[in-house]
Amino acid sequence: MSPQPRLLHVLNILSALLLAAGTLMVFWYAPVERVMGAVQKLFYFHVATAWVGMIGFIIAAVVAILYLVTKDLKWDAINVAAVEISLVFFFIAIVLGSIWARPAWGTWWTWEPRLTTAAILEMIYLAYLLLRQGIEDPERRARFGAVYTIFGGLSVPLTFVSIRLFRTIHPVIIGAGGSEKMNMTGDMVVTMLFNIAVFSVIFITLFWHRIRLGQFAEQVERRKLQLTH
Amino acid sequence: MSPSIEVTRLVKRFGLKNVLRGLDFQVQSGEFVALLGPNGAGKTTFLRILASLSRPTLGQVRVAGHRLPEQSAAVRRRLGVVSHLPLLYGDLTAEENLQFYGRMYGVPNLNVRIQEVLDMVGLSTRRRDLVRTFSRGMQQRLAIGRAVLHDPDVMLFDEPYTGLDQDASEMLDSVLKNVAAAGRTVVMTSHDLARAEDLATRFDVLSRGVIAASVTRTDLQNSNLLTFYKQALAG
Amino acid sequence: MSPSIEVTRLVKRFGLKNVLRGLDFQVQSGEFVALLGPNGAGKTTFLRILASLSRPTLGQVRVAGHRLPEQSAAVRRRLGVVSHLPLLYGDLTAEENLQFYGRMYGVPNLNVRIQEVLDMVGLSTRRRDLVRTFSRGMQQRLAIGRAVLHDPDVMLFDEPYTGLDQDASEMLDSVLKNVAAAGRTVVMTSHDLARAEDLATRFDVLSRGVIAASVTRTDLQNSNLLTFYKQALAG
Amino acid sequence: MSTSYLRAILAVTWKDLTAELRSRELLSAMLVFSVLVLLIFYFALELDVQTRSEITAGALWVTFAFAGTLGLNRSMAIEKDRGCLDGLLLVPVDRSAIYFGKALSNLAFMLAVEAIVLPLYSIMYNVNLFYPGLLGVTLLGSVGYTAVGTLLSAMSVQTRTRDVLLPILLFPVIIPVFVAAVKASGGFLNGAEWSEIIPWVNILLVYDVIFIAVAFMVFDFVIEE
Amino acid sequence: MSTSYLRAILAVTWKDLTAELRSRELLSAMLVFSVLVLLIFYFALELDVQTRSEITAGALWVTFAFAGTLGLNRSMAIEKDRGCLDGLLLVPVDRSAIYFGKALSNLAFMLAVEAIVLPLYSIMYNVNLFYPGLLGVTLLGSVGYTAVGTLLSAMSVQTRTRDVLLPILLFPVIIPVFVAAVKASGGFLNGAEWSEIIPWVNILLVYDVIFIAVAFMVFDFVIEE
Ligand code: HEM
Ligand SMILES: Nc1ncnc2c1ncn2[C@@H]1O[C@H](COP(=O)(O)OP(=O)(O)OP(=O)(O)O)[C@@H](O)[C@H]1O
Ligand SMILES: Nc1ncnc2c1ncn2[C@@H]1O[C@H](COP(=O)(O)OP(=O)(O)OP(=O)(O)O)[C@@H](O)[C@H]1O
Ligand SMILES: [Mg+2]
Ligand SMILES: [Mg+2]
Repeated sequence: MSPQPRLLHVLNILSALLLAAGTLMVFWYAPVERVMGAVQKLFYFHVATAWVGMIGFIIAAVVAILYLVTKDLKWDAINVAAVEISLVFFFIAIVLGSIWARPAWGTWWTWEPRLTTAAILEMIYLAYLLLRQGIEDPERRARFGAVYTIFGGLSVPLTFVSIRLFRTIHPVIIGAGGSEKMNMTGDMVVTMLFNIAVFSVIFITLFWHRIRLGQFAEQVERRKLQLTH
Repeated sequence: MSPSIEVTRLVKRFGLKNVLRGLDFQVQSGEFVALLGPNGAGKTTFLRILASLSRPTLGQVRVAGHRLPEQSAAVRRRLGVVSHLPLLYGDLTAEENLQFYGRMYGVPNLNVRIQEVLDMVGLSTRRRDLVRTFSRGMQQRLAIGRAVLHDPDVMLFDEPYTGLDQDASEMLDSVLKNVAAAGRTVVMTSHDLARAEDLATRFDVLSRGVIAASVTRTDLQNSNLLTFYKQALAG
Repeated sequence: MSPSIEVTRLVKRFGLKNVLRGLDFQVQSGEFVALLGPNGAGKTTFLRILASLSRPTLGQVRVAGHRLPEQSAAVRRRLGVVSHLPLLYGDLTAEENLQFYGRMYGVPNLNVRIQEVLDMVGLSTRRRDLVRTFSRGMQQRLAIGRAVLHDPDVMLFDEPYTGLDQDASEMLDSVLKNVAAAGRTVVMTSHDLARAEDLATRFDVLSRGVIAASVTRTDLQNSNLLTFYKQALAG
Repeated sequence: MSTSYLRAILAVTWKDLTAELRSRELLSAMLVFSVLVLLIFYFALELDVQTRSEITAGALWVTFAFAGTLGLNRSMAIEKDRGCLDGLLLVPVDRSAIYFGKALSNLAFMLAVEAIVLPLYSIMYNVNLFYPGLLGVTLLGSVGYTAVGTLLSAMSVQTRTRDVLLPILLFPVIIPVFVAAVKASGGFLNGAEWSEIIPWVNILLVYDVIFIAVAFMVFDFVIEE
Repeated sequence: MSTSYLRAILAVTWKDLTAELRSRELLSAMLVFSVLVLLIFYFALELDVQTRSEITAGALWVTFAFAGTLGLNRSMAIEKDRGCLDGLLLVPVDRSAIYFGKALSNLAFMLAVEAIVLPLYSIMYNVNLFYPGLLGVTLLGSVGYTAVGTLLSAMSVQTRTRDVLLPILLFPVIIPVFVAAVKASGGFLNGAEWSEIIPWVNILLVYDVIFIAVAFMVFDFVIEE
């Protein structure tokens, strides 16, 4: 098995440092928000994880097209890696949002279009995992997975558009607490952008690790094959 | 003339299991190859790859001059396939099944041809019955009719005699002899060595993922197929 | 001793179609009957009625001394059946399938027996593989193993040689010879007259819904089964 | 009950659980499906918070009913696959043992799904669902549902339209159980008087007993050709 | 489009319609099922007249969605039955012809069901549903639904969990069509302004076009082994 490339080492360390820096920034640099107080700090992580999650889903759709064109299983490995990591990040975003929603709106979950859309997105990619689980032939698994991620990728932006319309026609009044629009100060914007960057780097690092993991699994299979025959 | 089927170092893997391990195989047009081998040897797997129904894990496959799986559309037009399942719609009648496939293959003079085929497989009187009420042998007869409906050049027949009675077997014997005589290519699997010996011009034994032995009818002349087969498996 | 199987004026109708038309049939214990007949004659239909899987439209059926369909529970304990389908769970392994059926039949010393059966059908090395990954012949082998697992007295085997290779066929030959020698009753359908001639003690031809002809091996002695069969169909 | 009868029941249940635990396909499918049904309801019915709390019980039971059909269908499809149903018919045990074995594994799947959907719903709709009474009703309702469902799925799988027939047979028959379960659950959720709830619970109990008894008696006819 | 391409499409549709017209099993099953879903809703949600009229569109579309899944599943199960899918794969026509053929027959079944459910609902709940706009929206929604549904059912039928996978794959992806159809239908029913309805109709149109185009492009990959 090939050792970790140097760049990946660098990324590992960089991710750790950046995460520390981002966290410090959230707690020491960004001001405490007036209305919501300290919980608002979750916001930076919430937005950052949601952001990279979405990017990952888009990457998955792009890679899916590449797979269908080239039929190279390498792209399939990347496709799974992207979906799995994004699924986790997106789940974290939902959980963080949930934790935040508890004090902000007085409820863990409310049927607000954006949240619902987020939930549907998770479902699409859970369905993707179930689909793959039901197919044995790796080549067909890859093909079906790719086709489905393309539909997922189509569904995502348009879901957002339709949700916008949803809101303009039927404004949804959010639960008990009500929410005033946050006033983002410049410090906050900087912190937010920085954290988005941080999580993007973390995403890339994990992505790379996950792809390598897939390659190792493949190698292990090949070794086993040589042993059994 | 290029060979009708040409397979080089074909590997097929299911999960961890290598079923075909670098198999080489060539058939010229007009040859009738009996593909022999024990249960689980990979005969069906191999025929499915030739029929473009399954993809090779590694290796080159050319059928009727076209590469698989890339040019499968061109290959399919010239193929006739009998598989372990009859590939028929249970809720349609015998006639409707042939009509459907005939349209899909663009068979000219379809109704005449359907009549011919139904007569051949001995199902004319049952043409209006739903296929799901057919007995096993009747379904197999119709499956053979379906496979030859469009008069294919290359026939891939996986245990085609399964469930056929005496009459139907004789019918299939004569069909296979005729097509081979007409310069078509036939690859047929069978566990019935006597029948294979009777029909084929070449005998290939698939074992341990490769063609373990191959002999033409002329070379076999003064020997016996069963002995040859057992030797091939042993060696 | 009463006959092991006794069928009087059996009629089976599907919708408007009379498949069995007043069939009479008797088998003594220890007899090995080969049930012959063209495709669609009704052999499978008949065996399914004997196996209590299908109800007669009219007529009396007794198997192992019990009336069908009323006393089917008592009959089933003594039956071993091989049908056109393998009757196996694709999502369980070979071993788990036998375990399940063994428990249902209350087979004593189950694990020992399973080992025996797996050895017999030559699937010991594949015992931990899921049945849905098995080739056709491997599924048929296991189906035979399932049918004999509980050491039944009456065996109803519908084309049991389907898909079996040389080894497996020889294995089944010896199984069938042994059970018949041990005084068990066997009714087997087959289109392979040579094999039937080799094994059975009696040959019955099912045609046009009745047993059109029946002959014991001793009576057949100086004639040929194929001629007998063709005459039975013609007459 | 003889030991061989019990052994047969357990063998059937065990076989289903073995196959399912190996792949966990059915459970995960039922779960994802349940969540989807809840989401679809949201978009279709756009219920505001107030109506929503009133229909919690209804929404939950519709979800269980649909997810349950999915599970029943699949569990019987497995029996039909390679002719296994014939294999079961050939086995010399009382057919009711097969029925109880299948019903047990179906119940296990259904309860497993409910054990995850309830807390999820509780979070998503911000309602507390952890009343022992509610859990009891859920159990009773599920028992009635699988009792009839197992029987009817054994019937539907033997017809030509097996893919579509089950819900059509099941839903009308199950309505009494369904209504009683919705009412009783709603009662517990809205803190109704015990005296208001008890009739519904009684109906559930009576139906469970009747359904199990009848299914036990007629299963023979259903599964035999 | 060449004539052989067209002929192949029609051959596929024709085959499905022949089988169905002979038995009328699928259509009647879908219909009964639709009615049952409506009844279940009635019992589960106990909607009073007012809320009911608000959710008419939603209830209708949930019904169509579930009945549609039933139809799609069955229509693909037929292909899998005696290995027919392999038979289709062996045929030398462009795979997209098979897709369009199946999609057409699926659409025909869905529209047939809607043509009966709409008047039925109209009678059962005493609402007038015969706005041309509403019918147009129903058509557009059904087209989008079958376009994606045919593709995904071709995928799900080739997996081990085929009995349960289709709704799980289909529902989350179809949500935009679903929401737009509910909104637009609701708009017509409540006599909303044209300007409020038009964005939803546009979404429907856009989706229909995109889904058909993408399905057309990727179907080859789905049906190929
Ligand atoms: C698609 C996924 C999501 C994205 C892209 C996202 C993004 C954002 C952004 C940009 C904000 C701050 C700006 C604003 O207030 O509008 C925000 C606020 C918030 N999000 Fe999310 N979010 C997502 C999902 C969720 C989920 C699933 C939850 C809860 C379960 C959630 C809970 C919240 C809460 C409580 C706030 C604060 C709202 C307030 O200020 O009152 N979010 N989100
Ligand atoms: N989907 C699959 N997954 C795993 N293994 C498989 C799969 N399909 C086939 N195999 C394995 O591949 C091997 C070859 O199977 P194949 O069906 O080609 O055999 P065969 O030569 O046709 O045998 P038979 O004479 O019994 O029909 C078997 O060992 C079988 O278990
Ligand atoms: N469900 C059914 N509905 C209508 N007809 C049926 C049904 N099942 C069988 N038949 C008819 O009954 C006759 C006998 O069928 P059966 O399967 O018993 O034949 P068989 O002797 O086993 O033939 P084979 O040798 O081909 O297996 C056939 O003509 C068949 O079409
Ligand atoms: Mg084979
Ligand atoms: Mg038969």
